[in-house]
Amino acid sequence: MMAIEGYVLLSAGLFCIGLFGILTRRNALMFLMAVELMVNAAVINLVAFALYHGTLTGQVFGLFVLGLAAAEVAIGLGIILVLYRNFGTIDVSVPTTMRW
Amino acid sequence: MEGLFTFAPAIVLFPLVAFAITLLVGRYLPLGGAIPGIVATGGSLALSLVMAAAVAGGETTNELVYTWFETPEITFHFGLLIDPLSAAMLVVVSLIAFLVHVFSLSYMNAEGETGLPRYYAGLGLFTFSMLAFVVADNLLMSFVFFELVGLCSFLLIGFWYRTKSAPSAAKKAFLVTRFGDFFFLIGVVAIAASYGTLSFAGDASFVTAAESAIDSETFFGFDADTWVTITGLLVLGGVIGKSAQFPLHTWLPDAMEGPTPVSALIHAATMVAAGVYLVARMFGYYALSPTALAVIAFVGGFTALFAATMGCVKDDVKQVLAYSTISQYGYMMLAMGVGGYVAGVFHLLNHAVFKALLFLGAGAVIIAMHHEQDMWKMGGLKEQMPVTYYSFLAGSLALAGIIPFSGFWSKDEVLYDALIVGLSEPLILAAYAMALLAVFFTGFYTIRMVRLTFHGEPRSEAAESPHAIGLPAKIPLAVLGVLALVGGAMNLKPLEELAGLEVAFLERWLDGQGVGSVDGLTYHAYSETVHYGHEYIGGPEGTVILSAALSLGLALAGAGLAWTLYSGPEPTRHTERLGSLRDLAVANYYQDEYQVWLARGLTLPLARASDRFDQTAIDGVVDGVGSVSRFGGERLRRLQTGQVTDYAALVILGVLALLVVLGINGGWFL
Amino acid sequence: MIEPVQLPDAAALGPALVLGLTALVVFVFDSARPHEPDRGLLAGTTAAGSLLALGVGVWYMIAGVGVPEPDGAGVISLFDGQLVVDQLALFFMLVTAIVTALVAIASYDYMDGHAHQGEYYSLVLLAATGMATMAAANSLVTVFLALELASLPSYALVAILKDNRGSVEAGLKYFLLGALSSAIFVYGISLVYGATGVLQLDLVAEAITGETGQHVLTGNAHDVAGHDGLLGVGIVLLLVGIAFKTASVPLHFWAPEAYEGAPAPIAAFLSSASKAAGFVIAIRVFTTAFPVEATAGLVGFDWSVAFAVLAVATMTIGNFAAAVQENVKRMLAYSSVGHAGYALIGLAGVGAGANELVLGAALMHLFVYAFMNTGAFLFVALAEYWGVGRTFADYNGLGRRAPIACVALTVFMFSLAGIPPLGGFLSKYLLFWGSLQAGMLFVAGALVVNSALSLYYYSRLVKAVWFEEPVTDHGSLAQPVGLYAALIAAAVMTVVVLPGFGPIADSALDAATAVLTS
Amino acid sequence: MSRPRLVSLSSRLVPGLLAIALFGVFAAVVVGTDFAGYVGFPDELSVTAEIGYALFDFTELQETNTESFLVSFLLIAVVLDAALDASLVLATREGPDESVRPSAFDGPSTRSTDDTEANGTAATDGGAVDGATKIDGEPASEAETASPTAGDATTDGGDGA
Repeated sequence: MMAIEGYVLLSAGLFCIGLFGILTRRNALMFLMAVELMVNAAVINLVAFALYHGTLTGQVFGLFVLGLAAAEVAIGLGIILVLYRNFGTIDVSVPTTMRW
Repeated sequence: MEGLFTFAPAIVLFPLVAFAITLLVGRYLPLGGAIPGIVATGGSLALSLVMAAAVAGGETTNELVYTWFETPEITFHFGLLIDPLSAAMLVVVSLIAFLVHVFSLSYMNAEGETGLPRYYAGLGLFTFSMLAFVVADNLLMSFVFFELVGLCSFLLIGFWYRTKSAPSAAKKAFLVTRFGDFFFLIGVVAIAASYGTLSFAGDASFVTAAESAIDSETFFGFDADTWVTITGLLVLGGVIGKSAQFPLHTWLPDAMEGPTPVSALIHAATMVAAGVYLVARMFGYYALSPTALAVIAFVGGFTALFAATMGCVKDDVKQVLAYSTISQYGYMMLAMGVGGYVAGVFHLLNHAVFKALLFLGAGAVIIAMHHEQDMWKMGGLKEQMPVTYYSFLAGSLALAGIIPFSGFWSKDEVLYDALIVGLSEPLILAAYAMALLAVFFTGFYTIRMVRLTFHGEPRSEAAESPHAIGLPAKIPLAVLGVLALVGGAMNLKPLEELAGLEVAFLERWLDGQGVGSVDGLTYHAYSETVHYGHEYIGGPEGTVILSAALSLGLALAGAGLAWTLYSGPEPTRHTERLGSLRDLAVANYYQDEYQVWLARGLTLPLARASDRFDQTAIDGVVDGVGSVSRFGGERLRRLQTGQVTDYAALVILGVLALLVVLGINGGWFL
Repeated sequence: MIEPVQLPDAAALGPALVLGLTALVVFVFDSARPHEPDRGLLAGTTAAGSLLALGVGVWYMIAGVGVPEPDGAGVISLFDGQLVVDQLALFFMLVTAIVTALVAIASYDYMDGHAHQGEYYSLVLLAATGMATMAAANSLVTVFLALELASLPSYALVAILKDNRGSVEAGLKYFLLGALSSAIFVYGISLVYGATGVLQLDLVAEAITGETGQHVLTGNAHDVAGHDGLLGVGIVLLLVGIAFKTASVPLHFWAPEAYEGAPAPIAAFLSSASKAAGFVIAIRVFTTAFPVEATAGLVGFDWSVAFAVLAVATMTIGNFAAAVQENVKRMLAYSSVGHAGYALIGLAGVGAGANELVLGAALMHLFVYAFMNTGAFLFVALAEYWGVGRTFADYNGLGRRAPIACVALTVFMFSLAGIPPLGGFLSKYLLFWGSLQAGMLFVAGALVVNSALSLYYYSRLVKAVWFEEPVTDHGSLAQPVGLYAALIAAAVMTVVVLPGFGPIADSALDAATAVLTS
Repeated sequence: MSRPRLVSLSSRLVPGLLAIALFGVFAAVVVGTDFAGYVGFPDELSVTAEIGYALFDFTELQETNTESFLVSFLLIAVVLDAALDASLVLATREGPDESVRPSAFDGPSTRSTDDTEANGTAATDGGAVDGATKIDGEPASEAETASPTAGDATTDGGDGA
């Protein structure tokens, strides 16, 4: 079994890969996926720490987080849909009518 | 609360009720909703007189009315403090508010103004706020109503919102006084935080707390006496804003955009008076700090001169009066600053009467002139409107400080008090000298105003056939005119000093001799706290005579100069008047030369310089503050690019910065 | 004394339960007639439900629920401590219920003609349920779930004018940043879990304070001090997640856009209730789970200092940016960022002396703010309803044609600016006084400077409606009953708060004291 | 579908450096933490059963000290309801006689994708950007969107007229 540091580093890496995606991609779907990566990084942590501490709290919470991630994606897709209907694109850098 | 004082809250509440009635159903009432206001202020006046009588009968009250909320450290409450000072002020404020309401029937109703319910509602709220401010028993309540007074003046100055200038004048008045009030607020909080109380009087007052703290405690790292000075000066910020003292006086001349009766109310009894009244109210606190007193005196003396010189070059009759207000409040501040508590309050009361008179008189002239305010377009109104003329003249002579009108007595007492202190304190002497010089200018601009307005030939069509003014305008003028003549009898201090007669009634009143008084709030108690020594030239009697002679002489000189300079049927403007003067004064050539030099060489440049300073430096600073914040805001808004990815990047940047700083601090990386 | 405690303990969640059940009722009404929604019935049910929740909350408060024994009925801990009903929880449930009621009443007119009536009201109610639950959440699990329950419907509500570009853009930005921040938040939770091994807030506190070298629940060997870095990063990430909900720097960017683009009642809802809920989480999580001194000893920094920095940054950025706006709604949005900065002072003061005073003052400010800010946004809703336009210039001269609404607006503006004697003055005054007492001179100074600046742009709007000449003549303006009722109710409350300040201050101070001493 | 853009790759990747830096911080913290070994679970433990007990607060049946999740279980049910409700509102297409524009703002709208001529301004819209240009997929040029004040002039009031 990998040492606990390994899992935490893995999840930190996953988190930052997700973040990298958010910062560099403009496609709304990619944004959504990148956020999912970040959330899943948290889940990896939770599960690993559950084993580390010998309580299942982290595991159960991880399940809840997965459920919530699904809910968030559902709404995200809805918003991206109306975005497409209005702007004809899902590039997040296009809607900038409001600023300053 | 017991006895007559049970009714005291009604003094305050009457105008509030009138405000509510006028606001809600004013449009259905006759006379544009004026009646509730007149009845309410009349009722307040009657009750104020009752209170004054009660105080004369030896009673006072200092009662808690309503507790806002309590914490273990401090209680915030509303309360009533009626002592000789607030009783006298109540009478004057309600009297003037009443007369202004009556006068408005002529000024507003008869002129067919629209929006009258809004106007009368504003007046009601204004009166309410001021009366509540007068009876406040603690500094927080004072602050709240002080602010409300400012808010009402904002609404009333901007009454004619359709014009371009009125809204901006209203906003300027509001913002400039608010600027001062921020210091006031900090002061209030600082006092609350350091003494745990905000009451003015009694054993639990912050004055008592400060007194006992001096020499024994420190607050926020300062000695107690330094702390008293700091907090006192912070509160003074509010006073300087509201009482239009240098450098926060710029709002007052602009405030002329409001209806003239409102100006009368603002200048005489409410807004501007609030500042000086606050100093008088917490005089015991200022008395503890020689530094704060010196600052008050110096600011007062300087403002008196500064504003008086500007009054000499204004053409708009209301502008002249506005600068005279600033200048007169300078005198009151000077009086307070030299420990002349009685003199300051005396001048406050007198000024309230004669300045209300002058503004209402100017209002009458403005109606007659079909809303023309330029004095150069007036002239010759003396014969056409005698009631106005004679009452206005009485007010002017009181303002100029000519014996025996009320202003002479109070101004003389201010200057006398300043002189005897100034002989040992150089800074005060400088303030005294400025105030003394201002007497000359006061005489000059006052008589110039009277001359141009009422004397000579009519210089416009409107002046030839003035509009008639109604009885509601004449009655207040007559009442106030009489008071301006006899008001000085309140405190004939020089006669007491010279002839030994017991005629300094106001001094005895404010000292609680034979009338009710609250411990620690008497002239005596204050005098014991103030650290000034007194010196005399030729003994007390000699100094009295010297001081009176100097101020009267200068006032007469200024008045005489203006009288001759602006004489004749067609007075000419300032400098190019030499020609028309010649035939009048060939024989007195040197006199002429001297007068013209005075006018051209001294008065005008000084006045112009003050004016320019006013227009550029002060307003420049005020505008500058605005542009700095706008510039900063412009910079900040550029961060908001509208790009959601940029936002994400900024978020992460923030997180990263926090993590790195805190992590290095906390040693997480090891 | 009334005895509500004979009911099952779960009834202590009354306000939240009532809100949730009302949402179900609205679902039922809507599914009965999906194509011809009865607007009045839906809005009425929503408002009635919120008012009922309000009533239940007030009743509990009077009955002493949440007041520690022996004075009151005691703090009620539910579901093994996952939820807790104390005064703080009740206080914020009241705020949520009030704002929801106002928003529901105003929406009756504002949303007239929108196809998704039933969904709209049910989403509002579900979000309100989430906010009320946030007030009671006592575990990082429930905090996170309640936060999501409040957020997810809000995203949809912002974008609910589906063919309106502004609304959709606002929804998109709000959603994307919200998703990002909740990812950060949950990652923070995972790190705190890693460091302490527990998620319930009081257990986390136990793990941090007790240096037993054992896991709090299992008793296995576990040295929290060795995990200081994880804990520190976790706390910072939690802070960031909370900053999103409260629209504080550096996560305020979404706020101007979301508030500007959202339907105005929703903007009111988000900027008042949702923000208040964010604050209750901030207060609960930080004061309960991370006791200042113990945490500082462990991770090397005092989080109250971090809040002080954020408070000053937030109020300054919010106010400066508001000063240069031309669009009224956007100005209000930035000003609401500024007010978040004022409320943050409450947490900044926790580390210092006189902390219950500062925190109590912040709670009072949030309470008063709920009225004045909701009212201000509802006026914008009214202006949008009239179709007069969105800039300051478009509001010129409205005072003459809609005087009552404009009086209400004036009350809101002056109260927001903190002018006595309105409610906003008192709460700001107490914040200022409290921060002086706590010795935070710099924060107090920033508060004064920012309030002074804020007067500039608030009075500008007042000047526009009363003193400026209208640019175009809009003819006569309608007086929609619902919007007017909500507006006037908010204005009356903003004024009435003044004499009624005693009880509010008492309960806020009690709540602050209770949460700080528990 | 991201449109191709003439933006140099390097400049688009610059913000990504932040993510890499953040990883650096995380890694430093993780390396600096003194982790112990796993506590782990008893061999005979049924994790599934244990999770079930946690979800329903059957604390007496639990073998590990897992926190209670009953209220979270209830709460997430509501959250999923809300999410379903919310995503349906967003995703459904309105029928021909339905509007998602409150009747107070009765201006033209960008009704769904087929309605490309419609003007995009509306009640709370940030600016008057020509709808047709956008839908052709042109990038938003600076000129179109740069001036929010200019956009402000076209108010909803203007639409309604």
